[in-house]
Amino acid sequence: MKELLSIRNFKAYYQTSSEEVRAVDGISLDLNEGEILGIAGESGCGKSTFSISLSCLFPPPLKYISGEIFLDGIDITKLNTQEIRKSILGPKISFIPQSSMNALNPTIRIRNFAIDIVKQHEPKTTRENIIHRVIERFESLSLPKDVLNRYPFELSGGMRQRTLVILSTIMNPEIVIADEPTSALDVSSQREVIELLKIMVKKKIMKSLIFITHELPILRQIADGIAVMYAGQIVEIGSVSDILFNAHHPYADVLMSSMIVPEKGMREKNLPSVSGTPPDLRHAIKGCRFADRCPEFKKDCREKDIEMVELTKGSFVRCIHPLRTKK
Amino acid sequence: MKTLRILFSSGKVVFGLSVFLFLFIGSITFTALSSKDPTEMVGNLYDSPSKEYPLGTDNFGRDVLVELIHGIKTSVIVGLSAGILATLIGTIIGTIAGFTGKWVDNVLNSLTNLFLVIPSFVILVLLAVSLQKRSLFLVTMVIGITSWPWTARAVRAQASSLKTREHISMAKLNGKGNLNIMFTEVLPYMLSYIFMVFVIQSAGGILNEAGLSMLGLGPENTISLGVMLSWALNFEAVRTGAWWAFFPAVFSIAVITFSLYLVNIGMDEVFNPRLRK
Amino acid sequence: MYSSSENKEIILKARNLLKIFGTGKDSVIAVDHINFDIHKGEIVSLVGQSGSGKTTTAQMLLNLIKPTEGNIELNGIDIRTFQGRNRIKYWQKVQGIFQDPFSSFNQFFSISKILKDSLKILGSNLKSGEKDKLITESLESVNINPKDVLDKYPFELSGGQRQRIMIARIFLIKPQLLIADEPTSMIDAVLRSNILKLFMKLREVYGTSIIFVTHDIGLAYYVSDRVFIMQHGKIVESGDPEKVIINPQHPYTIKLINDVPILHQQWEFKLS
Amino acid sequence: MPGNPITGIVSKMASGGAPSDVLEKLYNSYIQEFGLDKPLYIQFWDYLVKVLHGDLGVSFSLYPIRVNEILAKALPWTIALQVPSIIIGWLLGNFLGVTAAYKKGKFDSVLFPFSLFISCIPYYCLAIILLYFFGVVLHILPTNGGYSMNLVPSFSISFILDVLKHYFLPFLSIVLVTIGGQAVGMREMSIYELNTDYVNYSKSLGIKESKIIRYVFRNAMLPQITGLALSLGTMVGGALIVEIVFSYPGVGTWLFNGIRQQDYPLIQGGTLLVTMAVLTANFFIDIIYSFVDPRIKASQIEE
Amino acid sequence: MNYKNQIIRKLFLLVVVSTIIIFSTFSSILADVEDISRSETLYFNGIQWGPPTNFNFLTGNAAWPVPGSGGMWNEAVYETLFLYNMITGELEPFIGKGYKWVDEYTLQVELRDDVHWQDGEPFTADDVVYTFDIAKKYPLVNSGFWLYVDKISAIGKYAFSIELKKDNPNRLALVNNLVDVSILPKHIWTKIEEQSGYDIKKIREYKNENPVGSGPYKVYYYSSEKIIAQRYDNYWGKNLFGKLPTPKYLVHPIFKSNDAGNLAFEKGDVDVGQQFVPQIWKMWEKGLPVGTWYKKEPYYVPVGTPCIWFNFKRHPLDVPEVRRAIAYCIDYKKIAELAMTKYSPTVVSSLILPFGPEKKYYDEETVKKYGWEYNPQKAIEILQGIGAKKGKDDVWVLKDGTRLGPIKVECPYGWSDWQVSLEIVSKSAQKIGIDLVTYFPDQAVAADNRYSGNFDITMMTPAGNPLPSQPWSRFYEVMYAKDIRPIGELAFRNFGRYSNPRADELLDEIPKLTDEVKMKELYTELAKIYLQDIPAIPVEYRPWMFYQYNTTHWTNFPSEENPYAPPQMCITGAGIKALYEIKPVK
Repeated sequence: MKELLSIRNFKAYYQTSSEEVRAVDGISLDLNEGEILGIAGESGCGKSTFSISLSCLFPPPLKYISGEIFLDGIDITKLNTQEIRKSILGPKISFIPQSSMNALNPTIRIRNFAIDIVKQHEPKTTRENIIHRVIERFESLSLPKDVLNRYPFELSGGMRQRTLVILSTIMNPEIVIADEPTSALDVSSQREVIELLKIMVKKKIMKSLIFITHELPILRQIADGIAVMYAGQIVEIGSVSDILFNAHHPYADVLMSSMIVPEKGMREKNLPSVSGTPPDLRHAIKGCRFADRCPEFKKDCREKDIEMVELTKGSFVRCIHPLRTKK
Repeated sequence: MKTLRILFSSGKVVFGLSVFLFLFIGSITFTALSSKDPTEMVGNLYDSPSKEYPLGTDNFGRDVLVELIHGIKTSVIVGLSAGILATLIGTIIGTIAGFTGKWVDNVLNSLTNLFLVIPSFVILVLLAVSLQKRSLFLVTMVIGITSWPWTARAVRAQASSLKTREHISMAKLNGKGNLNIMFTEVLPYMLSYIFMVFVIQSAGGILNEAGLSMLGLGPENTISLGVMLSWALNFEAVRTGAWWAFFPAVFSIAVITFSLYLVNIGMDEVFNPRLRK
Repeated sequence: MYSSSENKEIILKARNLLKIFGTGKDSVIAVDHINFDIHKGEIVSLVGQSGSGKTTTAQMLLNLIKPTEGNIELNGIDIRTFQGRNRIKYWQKVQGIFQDPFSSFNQFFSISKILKDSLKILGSNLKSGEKDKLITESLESVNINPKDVLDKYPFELSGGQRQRIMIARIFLIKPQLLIADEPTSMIDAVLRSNILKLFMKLREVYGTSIIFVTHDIGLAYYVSDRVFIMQHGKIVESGDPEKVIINPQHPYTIKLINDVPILHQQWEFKLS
Repeated sequence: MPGNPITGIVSKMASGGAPSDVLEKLYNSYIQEFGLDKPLYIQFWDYLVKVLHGDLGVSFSLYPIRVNEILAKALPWTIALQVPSIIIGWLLGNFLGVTAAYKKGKFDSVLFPFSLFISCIPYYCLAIILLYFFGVVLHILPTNGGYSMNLVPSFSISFILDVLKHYFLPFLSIVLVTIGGQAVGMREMSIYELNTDYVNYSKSLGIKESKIIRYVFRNAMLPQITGLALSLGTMVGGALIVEIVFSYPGVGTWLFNGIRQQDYPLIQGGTLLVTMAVLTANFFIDIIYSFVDPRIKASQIEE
Repeated sequence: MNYKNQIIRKLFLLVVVSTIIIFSTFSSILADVEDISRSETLYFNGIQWGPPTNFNFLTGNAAWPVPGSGGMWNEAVYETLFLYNMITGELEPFIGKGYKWVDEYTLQVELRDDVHWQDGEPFTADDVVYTFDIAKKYPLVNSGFWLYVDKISAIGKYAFSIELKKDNPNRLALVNNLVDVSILPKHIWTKIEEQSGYDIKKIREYKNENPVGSGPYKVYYYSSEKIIAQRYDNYWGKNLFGKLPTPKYLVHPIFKSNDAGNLAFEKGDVDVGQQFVPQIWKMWEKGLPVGTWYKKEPYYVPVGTPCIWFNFKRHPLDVPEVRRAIAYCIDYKKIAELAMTKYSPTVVSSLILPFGPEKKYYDEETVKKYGWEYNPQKAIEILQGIGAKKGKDDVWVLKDGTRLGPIKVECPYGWSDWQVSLEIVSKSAQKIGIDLVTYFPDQAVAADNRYSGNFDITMMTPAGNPLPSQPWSRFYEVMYAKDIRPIGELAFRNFGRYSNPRADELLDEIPKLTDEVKMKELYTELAKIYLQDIPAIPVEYRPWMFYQYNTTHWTNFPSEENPYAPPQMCITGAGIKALYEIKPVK
């Protein structure tokens, strides 16, 4: 498998004149062609900031601090805005935002927006060609092509979100980053979007997908691997089954066990209880960021910063007392 | 306290407020302490600025500088009072309309829109024309009464969005009455907003007073910036090149309203983070 | 651990509830002739996707909006008698908790003021000392140290704390029926169990009946004695969660359950 | 209404030295003629009936000219002055506003306070200053009237050029203030729009800035159109006073004359006309809006 | 199609449609007369304010150049019988060749026989008789004629006689009619009367857009921006003056404000004007070719004297000493300098002007003995003299406890020079402890207050026109009390409801006199009563017209140094002679 994306110790902070929030604080991960990586985490863990950072545009007050993002071997953090817009965003990296209602310009027809996107990267292509291409894309994914003639507000929530998926991938990007693309949808639409994404990866319309959500059951359905984020850092990366049923990091474990799904046996399950809140990212934290709340807390957890450790191949954890390792 | 601190973190607010307060308090202090009578005719028609009269004299041979200071005071007081009145009426109507909803809202909202669309200038003129006597108080009232629709509209939007907030339901579940809810659950949330509206309304009041006075419908026997302008026009200051008779008043009007707008915009940036840079 | 509710007394009856918003062409039927009973001490979930009418139902049950048609009876008394001044009497018995633990608070009031305001619903006979005692007790019931929060303002607390204080408010009022509209949907998953446990405690200690209004089928399954599945303003299926959620009968419910992502089974996709 | 308009008319004649006894006779005959001897409610009813028939009555100060006639002559000047200047000022202001919001930096930090300051100067004040500089100090532009007094209106080049020369200053005053006010509002709207999801999404698809500005411009423009409809009354009011400063032969100047001479039919007629004009303009703006905003258009088609 | 193009297309459409609307509305105001040449045209300002409403002399507010606007008669279209010269006070022959008193009650006027109307019809005594007769039939501005006239009758074609009423033979007022009544063509107006059904209301509605008079000009074009009169080249006056007036056109642009008119005058766009120009000397100091009658102060010829009038029905203004104290405390010099920008000599306490034609009736002794001047100390003494004391707030309180103030001094808002005058009056009085406060209501309110007696002190010019009947008219307006309506009802003179039987007698007697010596005697007695009773105080002098000229395009305007015609705006009374003597610059 070819490695598409490689992120090394990436940091991006929110900086205002009065304070600094370490929203993304040293993230490293790799993504291979054909892989769907899920990023799980709860509110405030930095997962959305991370996804925004991947565009390398850093809208203020977000600011790039350090680290590298290698895309096809090129460190895109070193490129300037023009280059990123011209050659990276769209054809290489593309985004699917959460709220489809607001993500589309309300006063422009889907067709025209699609044309604007393609024209941006292929100025010479004629409108007819672009429309033709987009129609083909819709048909190949069994979606109604008359969507093209509509305004965003004329579409249902589910259809709009699927349209967004298509628009984001018109340029056949290498990596698609989807930030909570389904959380505003009802379960049936959610399933349709996930199905669509899965098909598109399979059809190689996009080479790989990063799917960000706070709901692990969804990642179960779509992802190959999962990275769990907590307080601006990834605390564990592993395969879906590892993370879900065999997590090593106590937070990943608690998060997994807190999931409530309508499954037989669920009613008998005892939910773990964790108190407290994630640390304030405005201040420097020494040692493990979950230490305060960790049921497995040991004294040395707070002594020094914890690094990611590779437990087995492809399985990393940021914990010095990982669970389920000795047995 | 905390809000105030945040407020003063905005350069616009601090600057605008300082300029405004400097002019307002300055003019009040001066008029209170100085025995200089602004209506005293110290010179002749349009004497040019001199050492003694830095802004020359006006058509009555009065010291323009002294008049200007009195004019600023009057105009600001008219503006603030009209602003308070307009804000009060608008807030009451807007809150009731927005919070109550249903037919009350329909009625009040159509009323507001009607008043908005009919040029308030027209109502202002008609009201001012039909007054037997135009005291400062009455003119202020008229200005206040004609400028509430903007407030009502703005407040209504706020109130009706607040209406669906859960703490309102919570307050109901606590057995609070509607009036109580309006005062304790709705109004406090709009205070900063209402204050901003008030600032704008005050600026509008100053402009309206000037406009009315220009038409000769301003307060009688009073010196305000608008009245000074009106005199300057009446007595051909523009033609005769007596710039000191109109420019200081024009400039003061602009500076006062500018400072108020700055405060408003600064507050907006503070309270609406999307505008923050 | 869940007691059967079949033979317990009925505290709330909803009959033929209909709610239409708007008039004429623009009118929308939000709740379409629904019927149900709530028994003492039971936990019921009202499950539906957005627009199913579940929140409107909750609002009617809370006596915050009036049904267009139909009737609600609390302990056999028509809800229409609880109007005007008598509304308080209804709210002594039926209380609510909402989704957003931040906007449920008046941010200009301190926690102690908020809780004291809530006490007013019980009548004005309480002395100041009694009030403080009740408040302290209720905060302790939700595992909060009163000293930590009483003088604070809502924005100084975390989301979890805020929702607990909302529950403390219920401990204070001790209603017969609690209607909780998506009470955990804005709470982090790892904190959710704490909140849920408090609801259980409420039922155990005071016998409070609870209606969960939620779109989260997993949650409904986990906590409820009975579930009602709502679609387009109608209850399409109801009953024991094991029956309704694990073995749904109605086509809508079947599809719905089928589309919920679960952990131990992966969807099959037609990956052509 | 204070004062008795007839005393105004008669006292004007009194300054001609007519004996008082005659004035009294005149006074009585005018009172009868204007129907002022009738009870107030009958006067009002008569006025209403007349207005509904499109008759605004006879001017007091310009007796026996009908108010309709006065306003019909004034209206073209006012429309010709206000419609283009408000539209142009509005367009330019919006354009500047969106540019300032997008460019930020120096452009914004200079332009924004400047347009804010300009928008704080009431129309008529700006008019006075322009009049002073261009007309009195520099002597390069005419200072009053709609055209030179040695010309008679005709379709000649010289007349049209002359009209344009007189048109320029009042036009400029209105345009400048409108630009200022609109730029401030549009900047805020645009900043809001620039933070919306669709802008971020478009950016994340690599769409270039100029295109995004166009999206933002169009979307921020929509509330500005509604805003225009709402603030039109205020704008027109201000612009009417500009006419007075330049003695422009439009409705504002007539209204001013009416006010000065307590000419109630003229005041009522003028204000009624302005109100109707603003309402009509509002109606047109509504129609235009429904064309421009697809959301409204769609909902209309559905019905 | 791209949405951007859609917007642009729609906006373009909008602009096109509005342009069409605007231009089509404009075309309605375009006229089909030729532009006129500057060198043949004389421009006026200050007479016609507001757009022309009619050219019907009978409405009383006919537009320039028909008499009626601003209270000014003129000779451009309709003509008067004689030309009054305000400098000499003489009646110069015109249509009327001469007049003589046949007996005490009968005046005979002889007319020229070569006068014709602009439609070619001859002018006869019948026209004159007709003109006065209709003032009997209908309430017109000149209906006052019939208060003292019994009968007017033609004597042949070119003479007529007027018989005064035996009980009110007012010779002075009668002579006024010879100079300020424009004669109308009977053959035209009888038709108009007939068409209007002899209803004055209908007659007044007749606009008379093409007035036919006997004068040298005809109305050529008018709009709300200007009125143009064109010379009538077959004018009878060729015989009298030996030539036609020099300007082919007279134009009166209608300025929307004083400012605009003065600016036009300053630039030379207006040749002769009568607007109030503050500090006009600055214009020639700037090097502009501008002139007034006098080269030095007061620049203009004073004719009237604006007064402040006391309300005799209001305490404490009914106390003569209070009125006298006020009279003493006013700084008249300051008024002349500041309010009138030196266009007025410092006023003398007299209703008889100490200059001009009426100087012959002025008795300096009387004024010195009974009059007043600016002397605040004296004012204080007068108040002390009646036992008034100063209150805590430094305002006088009379013995009966009446505080001297607040007393309102009022004039209409916007009558700017008067407002300044009153500001000075009030300031002057306040300085010595009389609390006079200014009050400037709108014109209609002020007028209403004035006529109905609802004021403390009001300002008005008594009989401000130059007329043969001065100063009788001035006294009459201020002091005549017979038939004056009580407070609350309207009185168009003697606003303060002053009353003195002896004054009434004198005012009845003076106009009957033929003996100048006797007349001066009675005037002196009247002046003494006036100075003792003080019903009104003159505060300044005012010219009838602020006659000023700009010689950029025309020269040889009459002035003190070149007084071939009086400063009467080139078209009024004897002023018309200027039209024949001015010369175009090119």
